[in-house]
Amino acid sequence: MQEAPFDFGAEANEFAARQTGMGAVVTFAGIVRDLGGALDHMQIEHYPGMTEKALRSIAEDAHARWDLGGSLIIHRHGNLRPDDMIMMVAAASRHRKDAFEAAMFLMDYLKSRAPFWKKETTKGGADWVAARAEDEDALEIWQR
Amino acid sequence: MQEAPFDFGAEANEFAARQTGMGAVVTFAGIVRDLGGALDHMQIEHYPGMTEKALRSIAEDAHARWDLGGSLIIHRHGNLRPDDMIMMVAAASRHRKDAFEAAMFLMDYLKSRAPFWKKETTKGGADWVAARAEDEDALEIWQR
Amino acid sequence: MDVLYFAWVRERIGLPRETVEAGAATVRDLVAQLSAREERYQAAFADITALRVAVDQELADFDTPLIGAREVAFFPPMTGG
Amino acid sequence: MDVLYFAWVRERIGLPRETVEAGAATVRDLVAQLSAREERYQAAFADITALRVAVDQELADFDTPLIGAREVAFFPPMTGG
Repeated sequence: MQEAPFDFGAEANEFAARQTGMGAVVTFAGIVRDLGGALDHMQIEHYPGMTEKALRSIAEDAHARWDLGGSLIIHRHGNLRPDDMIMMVAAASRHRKDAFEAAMFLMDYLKSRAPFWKKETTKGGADWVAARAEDEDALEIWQR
Repeated sequence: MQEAPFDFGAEANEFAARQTGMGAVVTFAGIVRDLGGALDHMQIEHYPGMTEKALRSIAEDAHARWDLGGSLIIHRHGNLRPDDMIMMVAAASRHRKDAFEAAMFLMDYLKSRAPFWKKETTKGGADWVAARAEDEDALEIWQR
Repeated sequence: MDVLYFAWVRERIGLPRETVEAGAATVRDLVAQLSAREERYQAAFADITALRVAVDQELADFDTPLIGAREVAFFPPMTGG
Repeated sequence: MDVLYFAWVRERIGLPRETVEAGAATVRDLVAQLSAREERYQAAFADITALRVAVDQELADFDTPLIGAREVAFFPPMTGG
């Protein structure tokens, strides 16, 4: 959790360098979309205290489920502008399937189970981003 | 295709910076596993001419299938040592599902349909890495 | 007991947190108690299917008992990532 | 026609490429023609289910016709990534 920007590539390299014996590193970066030029800025609110617990719990669930060498979650809050990086996750495993699935799992849970809320400000005004039904549906595949 | 090393983080950052309006960037890095300390080095042979065609064709298939802002494949050949990065792929899309699926697709096809062969040298000798049945099986989900 | 509000719930009620005297047996009872107070609470809690709740910083549901709870938070579905 | 060998096929046959006089109608015919030459070819082509083939740098199968083909390559299943 941080308000400050982060360097995706540098974090990805440091994460990969910390691994030993892992054949696969998957990273994901979430970027503020400009909505075709309409977006002025995005504000990310979170729930201090609960956020840290939720991220830790999501990471622990991923480690319990897959054979991971390591995982990383970085998420910004505060004011962001188009093309800013919002967050990243990384997962390392011996095999690519585990690394991919773990990174997708981290993202799916982060999206709908970590206490973050986005508000977009365009020329037309400011609106809270609505949760998408497909993000909720995405969790189902992990509950089978 | 290159024999020289590449900087995963720098390539990931440059790739992300080239995108416009994309909300999701997924990267994968493949790393030489040390096989519990047993590996001395790995040699990667490829088929010059066909390799470039195969990589281009795999990337085109990914772009035809998903709504991608961009994709990237870097693959080394020649001699590599434990913990060296062998290759990376990246995929950018508006939404995370497309970016994840495209990156997995690129990897699955690269693994079994691009003309690369790995030979591992340990104290016990040198052996060509055998293709794994599960890598061939992984292609099936994309043929549905 | 501390009651916290986030995102449009916070905006609609007009404050980020307040202390509420214990007494509600469940989250649903607390919602009824708050809704009875003022129009703005009633507006925020009008459709609880649009709301999520955390009790002591863990996701919970509206039937979760509040015995011993120190912190309850109300917010819309999360939109992280 | 150029015939190329990669990985252990190259090692078993002992050379990376050679020019073969055209005449084989299909890949399978070419394999038969090469296998008839010498022990090392026969060893390399003993189990064609363990081999893959490309004709003019495109993946092909053993029934692919070779009419007009300029380059045929034999190799084990690929192990990239």
